[in-house]
Amino acid sequence: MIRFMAGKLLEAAIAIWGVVTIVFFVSRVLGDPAVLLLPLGATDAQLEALRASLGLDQPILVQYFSSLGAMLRGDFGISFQHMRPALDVVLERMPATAILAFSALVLGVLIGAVAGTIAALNRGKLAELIVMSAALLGQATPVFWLGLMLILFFSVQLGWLPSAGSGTWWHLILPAITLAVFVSASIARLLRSSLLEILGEDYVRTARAKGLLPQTIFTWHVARNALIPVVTMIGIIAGELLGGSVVTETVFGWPGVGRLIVQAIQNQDFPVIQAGVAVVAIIFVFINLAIDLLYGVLDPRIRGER
Amino acid sequence: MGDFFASLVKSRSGLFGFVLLTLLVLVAIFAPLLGLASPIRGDLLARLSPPTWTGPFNPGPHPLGTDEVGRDVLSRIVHGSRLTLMIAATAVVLGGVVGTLLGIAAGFYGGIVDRVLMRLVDIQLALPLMLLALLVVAALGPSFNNLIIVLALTSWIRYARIIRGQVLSLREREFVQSAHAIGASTVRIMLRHILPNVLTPALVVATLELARIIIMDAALSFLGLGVQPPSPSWGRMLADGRVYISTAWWIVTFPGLTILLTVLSVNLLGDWLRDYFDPKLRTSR
Amino acid sequence: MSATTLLKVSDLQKTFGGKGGLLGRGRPEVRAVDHVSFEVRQGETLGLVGESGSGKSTTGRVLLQLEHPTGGEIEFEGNRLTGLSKSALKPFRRKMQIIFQDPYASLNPRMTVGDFVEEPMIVHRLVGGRAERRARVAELFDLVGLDPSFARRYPHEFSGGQRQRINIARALALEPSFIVADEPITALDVSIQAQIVNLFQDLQERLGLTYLFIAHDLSMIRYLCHRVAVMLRGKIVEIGPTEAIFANPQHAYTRALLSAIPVPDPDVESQRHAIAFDYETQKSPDGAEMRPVGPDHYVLA
Amino acid sequence: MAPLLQIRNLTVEFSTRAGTLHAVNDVSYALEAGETLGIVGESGSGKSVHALAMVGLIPTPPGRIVSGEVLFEGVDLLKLPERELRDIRGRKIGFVFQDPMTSLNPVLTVGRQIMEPLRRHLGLSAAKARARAIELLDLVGIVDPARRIDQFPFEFSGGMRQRVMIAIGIACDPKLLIADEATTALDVTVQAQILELVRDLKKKIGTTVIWITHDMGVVAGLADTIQVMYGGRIMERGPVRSVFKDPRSAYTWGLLRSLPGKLTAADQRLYQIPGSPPNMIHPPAGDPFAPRNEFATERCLREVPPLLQVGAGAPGHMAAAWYDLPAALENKGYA
Amino acid sequence: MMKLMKSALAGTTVLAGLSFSLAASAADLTIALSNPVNTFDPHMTASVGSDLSVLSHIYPSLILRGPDLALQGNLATEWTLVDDTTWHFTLREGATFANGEALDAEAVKWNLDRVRDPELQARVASWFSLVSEVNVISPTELEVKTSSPYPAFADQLSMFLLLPPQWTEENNPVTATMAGGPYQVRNIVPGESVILEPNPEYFGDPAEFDTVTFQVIPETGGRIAALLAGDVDLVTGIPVTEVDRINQSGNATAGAVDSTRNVMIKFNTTVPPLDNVTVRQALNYAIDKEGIAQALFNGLAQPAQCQVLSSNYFGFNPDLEPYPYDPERAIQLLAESGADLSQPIVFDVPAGVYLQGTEVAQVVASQLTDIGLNIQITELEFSVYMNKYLQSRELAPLSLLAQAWPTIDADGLLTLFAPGNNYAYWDDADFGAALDEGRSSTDPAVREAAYKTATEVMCEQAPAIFLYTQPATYAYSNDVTWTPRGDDWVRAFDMHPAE
Repeated sequence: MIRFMAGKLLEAAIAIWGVVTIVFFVSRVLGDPAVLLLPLGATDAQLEALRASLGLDQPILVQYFSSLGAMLRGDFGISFQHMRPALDVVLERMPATAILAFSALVLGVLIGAVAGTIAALNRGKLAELIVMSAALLGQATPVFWLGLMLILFFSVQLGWLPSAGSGTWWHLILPAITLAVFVSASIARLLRSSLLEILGEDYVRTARAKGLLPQTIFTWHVARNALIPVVTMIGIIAGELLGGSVVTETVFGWPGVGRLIVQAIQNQDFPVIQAGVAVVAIIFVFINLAIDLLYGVLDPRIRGER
Repeated sequence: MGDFFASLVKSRSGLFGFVLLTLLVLVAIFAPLLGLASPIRGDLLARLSPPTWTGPFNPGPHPLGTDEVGRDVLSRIVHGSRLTLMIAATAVVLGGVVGTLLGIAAGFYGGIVDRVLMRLVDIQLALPLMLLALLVVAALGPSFNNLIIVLALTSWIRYARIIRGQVLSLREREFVQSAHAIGASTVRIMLRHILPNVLTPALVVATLELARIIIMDAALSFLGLGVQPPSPSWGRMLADGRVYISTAWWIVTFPGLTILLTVLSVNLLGDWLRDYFDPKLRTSR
Repeated sequence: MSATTLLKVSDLQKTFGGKGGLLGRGRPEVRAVDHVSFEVRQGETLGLVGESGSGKSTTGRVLLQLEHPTGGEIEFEGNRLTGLSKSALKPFRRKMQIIFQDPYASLNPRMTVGDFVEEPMIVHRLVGGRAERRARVAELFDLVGLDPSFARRYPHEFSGGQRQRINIARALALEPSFIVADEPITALDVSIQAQIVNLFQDLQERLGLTYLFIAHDLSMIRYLCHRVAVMLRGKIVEIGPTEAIFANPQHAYTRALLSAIPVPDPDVESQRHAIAFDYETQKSPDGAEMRPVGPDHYVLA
Repeated sequence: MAPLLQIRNLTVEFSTRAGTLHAVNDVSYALEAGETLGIVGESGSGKSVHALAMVGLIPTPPGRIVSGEVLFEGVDLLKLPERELRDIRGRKIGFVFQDPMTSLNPVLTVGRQIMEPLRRHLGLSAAKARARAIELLDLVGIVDPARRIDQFPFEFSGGMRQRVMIAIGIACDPKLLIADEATTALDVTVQAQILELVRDLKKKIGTTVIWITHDMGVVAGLADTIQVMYGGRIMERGPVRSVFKDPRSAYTWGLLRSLPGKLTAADQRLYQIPGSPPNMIHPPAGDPFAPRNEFATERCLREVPPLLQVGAGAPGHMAAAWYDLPAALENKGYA
Repeated sequence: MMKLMKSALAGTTVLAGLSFSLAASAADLTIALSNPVNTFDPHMTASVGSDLSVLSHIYPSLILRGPDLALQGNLATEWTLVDDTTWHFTLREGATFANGEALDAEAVKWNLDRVRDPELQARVASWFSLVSEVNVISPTELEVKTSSPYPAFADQLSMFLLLPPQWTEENNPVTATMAGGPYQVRNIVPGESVILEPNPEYFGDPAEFDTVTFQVIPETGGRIAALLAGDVDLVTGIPVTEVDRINQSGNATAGAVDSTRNVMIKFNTTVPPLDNVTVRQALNYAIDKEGIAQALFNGLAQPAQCQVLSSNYFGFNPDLEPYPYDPERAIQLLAESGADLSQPIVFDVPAGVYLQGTEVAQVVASQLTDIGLNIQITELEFSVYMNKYLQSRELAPLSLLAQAWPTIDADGLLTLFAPGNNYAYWDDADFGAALDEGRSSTDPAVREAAYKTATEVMCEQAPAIFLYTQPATYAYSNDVTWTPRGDDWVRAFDMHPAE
């Protein structure tokens, strides 16, 4: 078990290092933030001075290793744009991202679980067709379009919900729904196929041969096993929601990390790009580590192998 | 092959997807022959004209209206199908080839090759796709080719993971062992015995990826990183038209519907393919 | 029967798992083949029996270098096979072939069976042109009792017995002298098993083949094999002429195995009492060696 | 006294992509209480499907029971609503399936899986069910049952798992135990132990058993009655000794003859049944075995023979054959 | 690690503050911004549209630019040009920051010194690079000397916000604030909103709103929706098509005024074929500026008069006439030019930066295609564009560019085309000479004459296609009144609650 955890942690560390390294070098290709930081009409000398003060005049490998060393100490540098530690800038946006991702995930998984179950248990019937078509629609709808439509309907037409911002719980509803649509569509489809697969397993037949009640069979023999791939999927989706809900955050003016990183990319604010991506990667990696452990709970075979 | 079509006809949703997709591909191929207005050059005076059938006010022959620079929306959707399908198909093929080959290599050789690949997959998973796409487009500069590279980059792991799993089980299959036993070269084993047997799962992934990539193109366009104007792609049309969502609904609605139908048909076809190739649903003998 | 040794195995070992690399999961070491020595003689059928996990299939695979042995040596026609490179091994591949258990998994579903049978000839550049190879494929089909016109079909169109014939045809394409048959009839319908067993015997007579016939029960072995080796947990516990083994089993495990065969005769069955074997209490002591108990008959004691 | 189980004209089909698969065709037989019936047949013979179909365990669709009656203690199971059928399954009819690896739920402890039918059908409390489960494990020969009850299936060997399956099958003292290829996946020595266990249990609890297998040898030592199935039909049926000694169906005879007996010398060839098992999507028109039967008459190819009492055989020995096997054997020169 | 925890905790407390309440009253004002406030240090940002607009509520300046774009006093009551290089300021008496710190000449000097301190690398330092000396005469009198004439100094000061010196020494102005302007910070949600409340210590007119919220809504559609839904009171930068719709809704007033931002297709005259003046002129003939202004902007954009200045700039040349739309002439000129036009001409367009920029670019490209050119549009991130422009110095032959100079003075915008300027990509000695002449004096008449010459040269030599003045579009709710303005400032103290 300790060996297993150590291996997993090492894998996690490699993943985070890889992410940080890729982002470092790709973002350095973007160019030079100095031209964006100074007002129109700045002279070359002024640009040079700024570059030097930001440490951008160093050879790229020197920059890489010094920033890698600093990152190990939790120091991602001072944001070029915000003028304060990049990590602070990222962390103060994290709660907003976390709460949106969490709500969307919970909502999406709940809806997806119900829909996927209905579809699987009604194979070949109208209910399956309806649910699966809805899931397909959910996956075929561009997020920004859905978001704008929700705003137009619920905010402008009905005036029920606020259109932008994150001030109150009301603000959470529309962006969470927008993201949940996609999440639930993925979950519903995966759960359906997973359930269908499990329904064909021999041990489900055994359970039926034991004369167990359908609800018992479903809960303990089918759902319990069908959950395992769904849990993996949730881990991946959680990662996408953490850093990838840029579009939703933009449409709803939600102050999340995704949009922060996008802005940092647009402004070439390297420290913030670096810190943002690293934080997202770390959280993702740890979520998946937790999921690996959860596997052991769900599936005793894995526990046995450790 | 006969069995394939017979089964396709029996599955109504699969047939629906197949027919629709075929139709789309045909439209894409023959787009220039359909005699539509130019998708590139607009009539500024006819800017934002509503679809012909919505009222008497529309002067021009624009069945689905015109866009923000006065171009025929129908023509743009039709011509957009070429670009959209080309981007999606190329990205799917590129991601598919890379992912499949890496998946085969990892599954076949195992050991260090496999571990390196799995770590790469970890890295890619930990890096949100949208941010990666943004970074890469921003770094490489936007162009048709770079767009495809980015989309393929976001796509390859899905193939690699599934193919790797397939190869892991194929590798132990007896016909592969038998190929080793006759002294067949590694290349031969991969090309003749492994590859043909992972094409089906790869194809199923490809259909799902095609749909995802079309949507992704829209999202990238939303962030200003899509296809270069004035070339029409559906995602780009949708993204550019979004400001007019309440004043000129047709600019977004029609490309949106087209995307929806395409994704729907590709998904239906993909689902059907998966069922068709699922050994559990197939009767043996 | 000629007594020339075709294949000689000395102190063969194969272990799985055990080493945990930097990122590898440490798994307990499994000794699939544990210091095994035996020989296969020209023209004979040597039966290798044992329960699942006894290492009998692994032994077969290691013989053909499909798995690399952890230790020990294999000599074929006086040549050492162990440690040879892939290319150095290639000439021997012609002479040694393997037939697997599962007739469904052993054919490539995406290849016509004709192509599948032809493949070894292409790999070894055996027969000149394509037409010649095709003619040879037809010959092979004939030899195993299949209609040569089936060559263009795909595996899913064939029944289990036919598939096993195709596998045999492929193995024969290289005109090998030695064939490892790894449970070749276990997965077949009962009514088909005799067909395949007969085919094995016919081919042995006509082509002078030598077989290592791997099985988990002794009923077919007795009929088919000249000599039998009994494997238990990676070790050969008894080896000897078939009749000697059946008439005079020496090892407790062999006796248990023999007593466990269900006999299709109600009178015999109703009298029968299976002999139990408990590995933990009856296993051979650590320093055990093969001891002769009769002519050509050895037991681990 | 009426038989425990009476099956009449059971016909089961499956819809497949290639067409309708005729899995079970017009099968009728009766089973007395306390009897052990061995059903022998190869894959696709309909032996497993008919057993699953009678208690509603085949997936529908694609499966479909076309016609027939299954009277169990006088009640037609096929007419019972699923709700009532559930009360019979596991309570009055127990099952043991082929592959103990896949037939046990990998994520639940074996104890829980044994306790499930006890709690469901007998309404036992958790503690009582547990105590009974330990008893059952002990009964099927698992050492240290109180500890092993909390283990998961993957912690058991194949033979031990099959013992667990049997414990589940007999948990509620069923009237009928159906074992479907229960020893096929096991090693011969383990198979022998399981067979011994079943013989033992029969003595102890006297359950009626249907033992489905493809191995003639297994049936020989276990069953009172043997029933040979082929192509979805019963080819022959009767007291074990009578059928083994005096088979009247060419298929039964062929099977027995093709096995390597003591007497078959190494230089002699085994008898081999020619051809391949029938394609049940397009089954032969007459006797399903006719195309492979060297004794088949014209009529065999055209018309399905009825299952009739064999004139000279033991009571209850029935065969479906238009030909007279002993005479045909003599004609062809088989001893 | 400790820091990490602290930041995370700070974030959670923000979340804990979430509640289900939607407060809105007449005296509450919400202004939509498209970009978040990144830093609260007014010397570390030059972004008027977001950072400086918000900060101008918190920190005072010497001089303000009113909605009419004229300068008016704030802390300074009077400012005079003593000679060409000496400015004299008179300040209000008794003004203080909220913490009681004096807002006097010392404080102003401290601020001017701070921004020019090379250690600090203040982002706006370049605005004051000509300042050579700051002398405090008395608490209310200040003298500033410049190294050369700097006629736009007063205009530049309208963007210069004043920090409390002593407080700044003790606090980090990047995150903390200490009000000296009409409002003070009540709450900040990073990346989303800044909520202000009146500063009771403000020296000027008292604030009219109980709260002022700056709400970030990046998406244009979202901003309009928020206005129509009544969630915000003022939005800017909306597409012109929305103007009528919003007016029809009855809930808000929408419109446009000329901005100070002038849209052009900038040429890279250092590469062929645009090194050829005939080609450049031909391109100017090829574009229907009037048509674009009418069709794409519903007439709300003012076609450019053959210069990069709009009429609100000092130095605007009213006598210049735009190149007429004459594709025939353009084709003819191209033929005469002798330039090799066989290669595709790359046209860079920064994505999502300019109002309807993509649309304009497509129309321009289409009209250039009409005269036989092979135009290839590349949309790129603004940052990437700027790097091409200034860092790698590989500006595309054509690029869509809109420039504004915050002091609304010809000198600034025209200097961007001056010979040797890194923004220019054009080298014309006559133009340079005219600019030098303008810069050598503070006499408006002399300067005006110089810029007249300069714009004439520029029109003739055509280093760009002069398109139009970008309209400053806006919409505000019926709950407030506001005087629309052409520059980027959005300020609550320009607004009043509606009657």
